[in-house]
Amino acid sequence: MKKIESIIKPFKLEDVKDALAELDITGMTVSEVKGYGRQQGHSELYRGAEYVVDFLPKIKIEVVVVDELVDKVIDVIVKSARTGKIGDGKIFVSNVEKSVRIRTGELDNEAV
Amino acid sequence: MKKIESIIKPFKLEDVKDALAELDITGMTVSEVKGYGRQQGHSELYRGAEYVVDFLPKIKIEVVVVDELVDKVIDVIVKSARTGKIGDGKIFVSNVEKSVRIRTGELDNEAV
Amino acid sequence: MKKIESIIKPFKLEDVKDALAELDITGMTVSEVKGYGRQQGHSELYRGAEYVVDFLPKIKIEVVVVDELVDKVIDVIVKSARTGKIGDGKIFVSNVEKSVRIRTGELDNEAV
Amino acid sequence: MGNTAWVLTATALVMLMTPAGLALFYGGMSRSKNLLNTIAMSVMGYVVAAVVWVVAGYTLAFGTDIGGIIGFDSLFLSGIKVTDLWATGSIPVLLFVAFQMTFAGITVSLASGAIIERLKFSTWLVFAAIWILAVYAPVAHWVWGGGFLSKLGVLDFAGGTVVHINAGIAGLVVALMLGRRADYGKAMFPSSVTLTVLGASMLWFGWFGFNAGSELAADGIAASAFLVTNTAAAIAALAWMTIEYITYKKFTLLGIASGIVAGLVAITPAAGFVDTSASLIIGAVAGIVAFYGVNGLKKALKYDDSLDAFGIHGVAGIWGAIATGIFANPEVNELGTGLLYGNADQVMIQIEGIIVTIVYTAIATAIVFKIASILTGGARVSADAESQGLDEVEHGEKAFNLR
Amino acid sequence: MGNTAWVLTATALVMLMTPAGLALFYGGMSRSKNLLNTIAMSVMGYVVAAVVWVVAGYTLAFGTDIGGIIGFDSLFLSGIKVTDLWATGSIPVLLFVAFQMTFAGITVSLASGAIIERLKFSTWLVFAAIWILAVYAPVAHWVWGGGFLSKLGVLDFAGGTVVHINAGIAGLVVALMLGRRADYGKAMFPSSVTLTVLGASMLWFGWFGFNAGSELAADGIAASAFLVTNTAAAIAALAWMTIEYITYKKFTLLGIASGIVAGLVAITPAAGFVDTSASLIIGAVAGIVAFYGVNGLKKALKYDDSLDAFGIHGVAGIWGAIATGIFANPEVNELGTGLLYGNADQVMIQIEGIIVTIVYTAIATAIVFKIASILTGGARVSADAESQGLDEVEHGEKAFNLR
Amino acid sequence: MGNTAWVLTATALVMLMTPAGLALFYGGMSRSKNLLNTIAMSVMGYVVAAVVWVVAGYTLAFGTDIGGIIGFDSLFLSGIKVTDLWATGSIPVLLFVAFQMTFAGITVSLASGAIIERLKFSTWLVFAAIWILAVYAPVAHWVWGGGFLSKLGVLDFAGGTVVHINAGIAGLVVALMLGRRADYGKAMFPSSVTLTVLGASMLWFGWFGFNAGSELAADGIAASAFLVTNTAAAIAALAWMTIEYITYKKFTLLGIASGIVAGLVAITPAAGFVDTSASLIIGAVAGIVAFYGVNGLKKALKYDDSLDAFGIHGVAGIWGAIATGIFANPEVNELGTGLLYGNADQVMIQIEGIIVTIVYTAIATAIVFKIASILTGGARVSADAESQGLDEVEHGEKAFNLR
Ligand SMILES: Nc1ncnc2c1ncn2[C@@H]1O[C@H](COP(=O)(O)OP(=O)(O)O)[C@@H](O)[C@H]1O
Ligand SMILES: Nc1ncnc2c1ncn2[C@@H]1O[C@H](COP(=O)(O)OP(=O)(O)O)[C@@H](O)[C@H]1O
Ligand SMILES: Nc1ncnc2c1ncn2[C@@H]1O[C@H](COP(=O)(O)OP(=O)(O)O)[C@@H](O)[C@H]1O
Repeated sequence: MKKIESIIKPFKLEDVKDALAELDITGMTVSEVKGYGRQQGHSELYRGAEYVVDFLPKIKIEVVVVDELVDKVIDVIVKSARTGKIGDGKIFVSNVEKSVRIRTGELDNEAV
Repeated sequence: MKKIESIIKPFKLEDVKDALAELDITGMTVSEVKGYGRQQGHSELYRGAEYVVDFLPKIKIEVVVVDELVDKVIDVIVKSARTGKIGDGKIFVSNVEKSVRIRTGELDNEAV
Repeated sequence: MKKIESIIKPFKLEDVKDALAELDITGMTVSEVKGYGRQQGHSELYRGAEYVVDFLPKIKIEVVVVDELVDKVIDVIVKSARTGKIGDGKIFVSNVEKSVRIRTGELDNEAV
Repeated sequence: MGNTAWVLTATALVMLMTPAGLALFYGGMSRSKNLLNTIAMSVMGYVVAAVVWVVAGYTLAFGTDIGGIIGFDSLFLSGIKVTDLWATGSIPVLLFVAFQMTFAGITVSLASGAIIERLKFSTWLVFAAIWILAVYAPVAHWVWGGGFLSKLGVLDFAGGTVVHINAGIAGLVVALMLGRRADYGKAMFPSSVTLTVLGASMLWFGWFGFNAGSELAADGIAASAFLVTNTAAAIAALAWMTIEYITYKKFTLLGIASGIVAGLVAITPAAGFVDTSASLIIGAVAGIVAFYGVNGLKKALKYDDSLDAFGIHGVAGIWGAIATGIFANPEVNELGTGLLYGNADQVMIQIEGIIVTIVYTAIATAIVFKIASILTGGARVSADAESQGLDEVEHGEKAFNLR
Repeated sequence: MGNTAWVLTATALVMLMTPAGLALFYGGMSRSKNLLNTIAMSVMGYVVAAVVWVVAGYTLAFGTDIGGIIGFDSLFLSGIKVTDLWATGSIPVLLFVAFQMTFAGITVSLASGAIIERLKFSTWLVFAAIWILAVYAPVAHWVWGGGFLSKLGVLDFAGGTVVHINAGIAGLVVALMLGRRADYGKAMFPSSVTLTVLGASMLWFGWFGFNAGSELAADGIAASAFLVTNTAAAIAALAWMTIEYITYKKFTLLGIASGIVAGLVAITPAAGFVDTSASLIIGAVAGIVAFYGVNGLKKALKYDDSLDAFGIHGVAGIWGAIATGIFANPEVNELGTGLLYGNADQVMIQIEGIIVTIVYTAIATAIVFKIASILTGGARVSADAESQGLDEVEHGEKAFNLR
Repeated sequence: MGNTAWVLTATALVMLMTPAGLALFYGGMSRSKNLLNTIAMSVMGYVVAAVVWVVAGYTLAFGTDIGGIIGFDSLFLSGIKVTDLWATGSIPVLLFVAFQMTFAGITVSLASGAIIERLKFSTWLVFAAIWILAVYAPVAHWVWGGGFLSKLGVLDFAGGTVVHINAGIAGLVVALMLGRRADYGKAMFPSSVTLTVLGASMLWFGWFGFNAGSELAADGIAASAFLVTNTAAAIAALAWMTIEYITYKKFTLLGIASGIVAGLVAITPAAGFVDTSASLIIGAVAGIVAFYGVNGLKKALKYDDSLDAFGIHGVAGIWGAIATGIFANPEVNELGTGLLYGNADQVMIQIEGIIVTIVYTAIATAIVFKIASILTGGARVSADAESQGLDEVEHGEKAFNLR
């Protein structure tokens, strides 16, 4: 199994989720993160001083899938998350050695 | 070393933490995430429209342990996090190649 | 490519970010987490009861880099995040098999 | 002196309604990325009105009548002495100026609810200034300043027509001109129902100044207006909550808060004219019609009256104006006799007042908005700004930075 | 007219206490998943009371006395004219109706603090309506409406017995009947101490209307009641803070806010009867006894009076009622003479008043709650709902949606 | 009675300013880890003042004059009867005591804005108590209690000198003695601009009590003071917003809120003396000078007046005191004639008053702070505590626990 971790723009979450759901991906885990990258942060004002906020709000989606699905999933995420503007984000894939479904104790491919 | 990543129901955090502490696990990192899975989201009302909120609040626990402990830790998490109802969550195990304790510079097994 | 995941004290974030930027690391992803470790939590009062809060606020920095940079990055993070007091945090390194830049579709080393 | 004491208090209460009550009521309903912008529209609506009012607004509304259409004495309140008294209530004229200012302030701010999350802030500032002079002041003159609607016999104790219908229509017109938000129809969760409820409670509190203060005296009519205000708000909250519970099986706080406001709106024109029993009916109906204003009308017609300025203020305001014509009880106040007490004409007069206001406000608001839009180089923010949120783009700030 | 001006204001101030002050004070102490539900109990407590009061509550409490037990004239306030004056203060009777309504509203809402995070909302609505009629109205009648306790000579200037002991006991009884929360004893952190402190400040503000307004006149006694209210609140905050600091080495804001409220509660029955020096003692003792009410009594007896409705309002209310019997100074107000000024009996009379209220309220509340529970198919939410939080389950909303 | 009604109300309004208005205004500007601590300074500033005032503060400020320097009659208000009347306005003396108490409370709390996020809470409590007696009471005596500045003819209608210059200077002195925060110069984002704006709106609301209440009567001058207060606040907000927009291209809410407060500060000494046109000028200039007080002066001199107690209250307070000398219009109030109406001396008298206050306050505050610091074993928290945040370290609490 592989874990596909994507950092995307927050307002793209719904689109990506819908696209994944169409692939019959039934599970994913999402968190709010802050990203630092080529996309420049905005500046905030505070009592006459201007501070650049380097970190931009992003969403991280983690989805663990069986090996065969990896390329399809990446493809779908790239398509649904792309705006073509800087800051669209990245996808990182890593290996997962074991999965367990807590409720049933099912293992590995049964559990993703 | 392995990283054991568990997605659990929020109100189970204390139980899981206590159970891990009994195993002499002295470190873990926890974050608030949102989960999409078989468990159905609830709906929220807003000015006469009903919106299904697909994502449910979950807690992610990350704990890095030496290889020998992996099975024990999984076992303990499954036991302490299970309610038997849908949405109990998952555990994913992956490999960690290197660990460093920032304070001392200790490495690997010394550092988890 | 490797993913370097560091758990650090929140007020060290700026220092670490600046140190990484000097290495020409142009991307990282940051999240707010809670850490449980040797560093003891504080206690909060509520209506005449004192509760120990085991979890302390920490920051997790994730940065994916090409293999050659790993040691340098670890070194820089350790230096910039260290206070010498308990609770400074940990660094975990794991393997990343694939990277994609969503905007351009660039892959792997091009994409980190 | 007792009257002055009460109207001083009432003025402070009404003032609180806009930059605190309404700002939170509306702000809490906006998305968190637009929370400050929404608050800023209420706050600056009041601020702009406060300045414009003493410069010219007051004299247009309450200066010497010119042909029933408009008033005028002089700019900058010049000529009003500290010792001058207003005939009703014998309160200082300067106090009357201040009291009426707070009404102008809330009216323009109410309209902002229809158009949040997409309007340029500079456009708002310019719009507010012109609208007070070109729309609010004339309508106030017609109804309260000795203009033709008051001569016609329109009853509007504390502003059903002048304030709520006026604001509701203005909001609707601008919402139509501005178009819908890009995310219209998607789930857009309110940043904080907590703040909305707090805002509604502060509005309720201030509304005692609004309605009971409009008597300009500390007397039995003020007391009666106070009591019916309270009763109508309460029963409207119950009505909205109940009908929503029947529909959706939830007791939403947003519904409760909206019901409170709908009840307050509907009782406003009637406050000094009706008795407690009438207030129970007026309030209950207000909760129901506004519920359908928000849940039915808006959905059917698909305009984006974002926070229901029209759905609540317009709809409940129209109901309240008509209800005043039905329930005005001469035993409460000899100045008003409604249908139930033998004066069938009053309902028609009320409807005339409503129609005149709707027509004039709709046309004049459209013109004013067009002008404001031209003066500020277009009224709508860019699509990017809308997606990022106006707090960042227009104000460079965040509503909350909590660890 | 000056009296009417002041009581109009005072009524508005007391109104603000419930849907804003108390709602935030209590809401901030609940867990974030129950924040809206806790606010809703205060808001709807007031709303239900507002309707029930004009329908029947007022006449039961202040209508023509029937055997010292209850009052009655007519339903729906019919028969009260706009020009009718209430003897004390010569304010309009309708204003007296409104002023007293706000007291009924806060009393029932205060009780909700004992039972948050586990009660069905429908049960709350039904309970509130019946309780106003069956418990609040009679007790108010006995003490203020010419009933047997007033004939006995019980002193209760602004509601120590009628409001605070009454609410505290009612809360305790329902808390016992409802049982503890599932998480009782675990760490349950308040959603927002910030909101709690804001709520306490608004309560303090409104309490000036409560205590100084109860004089029904703008005179020296009102001024004195105002000043001692302020002083007692302040010193009680200092007392609670100090004793808590000694115990836990922290200056908690929750303690400061609780101390303020405890001081306000204790001075309530005494406000128009005692001088400044007495208020310093009454307030300081209130801070200390309420601290132990919350930190000692509750822990010892292990009931789940969640937000300390009894621990603060019950305990400080009893102390205040007794203190009134001790410190009432005839130089302040000839209507009250306490132990220190030679009238030893007054303390006993006060204790009688306390006991009567406790006994009646306890029994009657239990019956009312049982009825409400039956009418709504059980009073307690399911274990699942309790764990999910009532905001989602009962209201379908979230308190805050911040990015 | 009408006067008493109004001053009762005004006192309640001013009270709300400190533990609610100022607490939120300041609290929202602090970082979230210090939000509760910042609120606590305002709340406890008021609490400490409330106690100290009735014990000794009032008599020092308003007791029988001793050589123009200080007053004294007796401690604990003993000797003041419920029926005693204050000459101005014939309101009960006890009401005057309460009204003046609220001024003492806000003054010391205002100073806290300069020194947040690093002061030990115990030091604050001790400082506040001594400062009221040693700094506030004498200055109040000089200007309002028959002391030498009033004999000199200094005009200060509602507290430009006594409250705002006094607080601004005290804050600045303590900020200098305490040193800068460790993070000085770094980005320190406000926890909640939302709360700050709400606080500013509540301050504005309360300020009507402050300024129009200071007339101690419900008359034309009170009405005029009310209106100019409103106008000055509004135009100052516009002025600050505009100049900030020109500089940074953003309409910050923090700027709008700060402008409101600057306008209110500047109009305070002038409120009962000037006409509406003058208020437009006073307010507009206040917005501009305070903008530079905050954006220029502080940056140039590099002191850490954290929330601009001096930058806003000191700077706008000085401008307001001078402006009173320029614009005081005898047609508004015969007690004040300024430069524009032929009395050139008044400006010099005003400046004398300013200088005396600055010098005395600076020296006396330094001594008081040194004493408070010694009594509490050092005034500054440890570096660790500063980095963790004072909410946790001093209060053991968190401002918000939202899911
Ligand atoms: N090397 C990296 N490691 C971890 N996260 C990264 C890395 N590079 C980019 N990111 C994440 O991806 C987001 C988008 O990257 P950015 O460089 O702004 O735009 P783009 O991917 O379009 O070039 C960043 O905000 C950050 O969260
Ligand atoms: N393939 C997956 N990848 C990542 N997270 C997952 C995956 N499947 C499930 N999860 C997480 O586990 C949670 C529980 O899963 P769910 O399907 O609701 O219940 P159950 O595990 O009991 O069948 C989800 O809310 C989600 O956070
Ligand atoms: N085995 C582990 N797995 C995951 N996170 C860990 C582990 N050990 C420590 N951490 C994280 O590192 C933080 C610091 O660890 P701690 O033991 O407190 O101090 P130190 O690293 O200085 O000994 C913890 O709060 C936790 O977030």
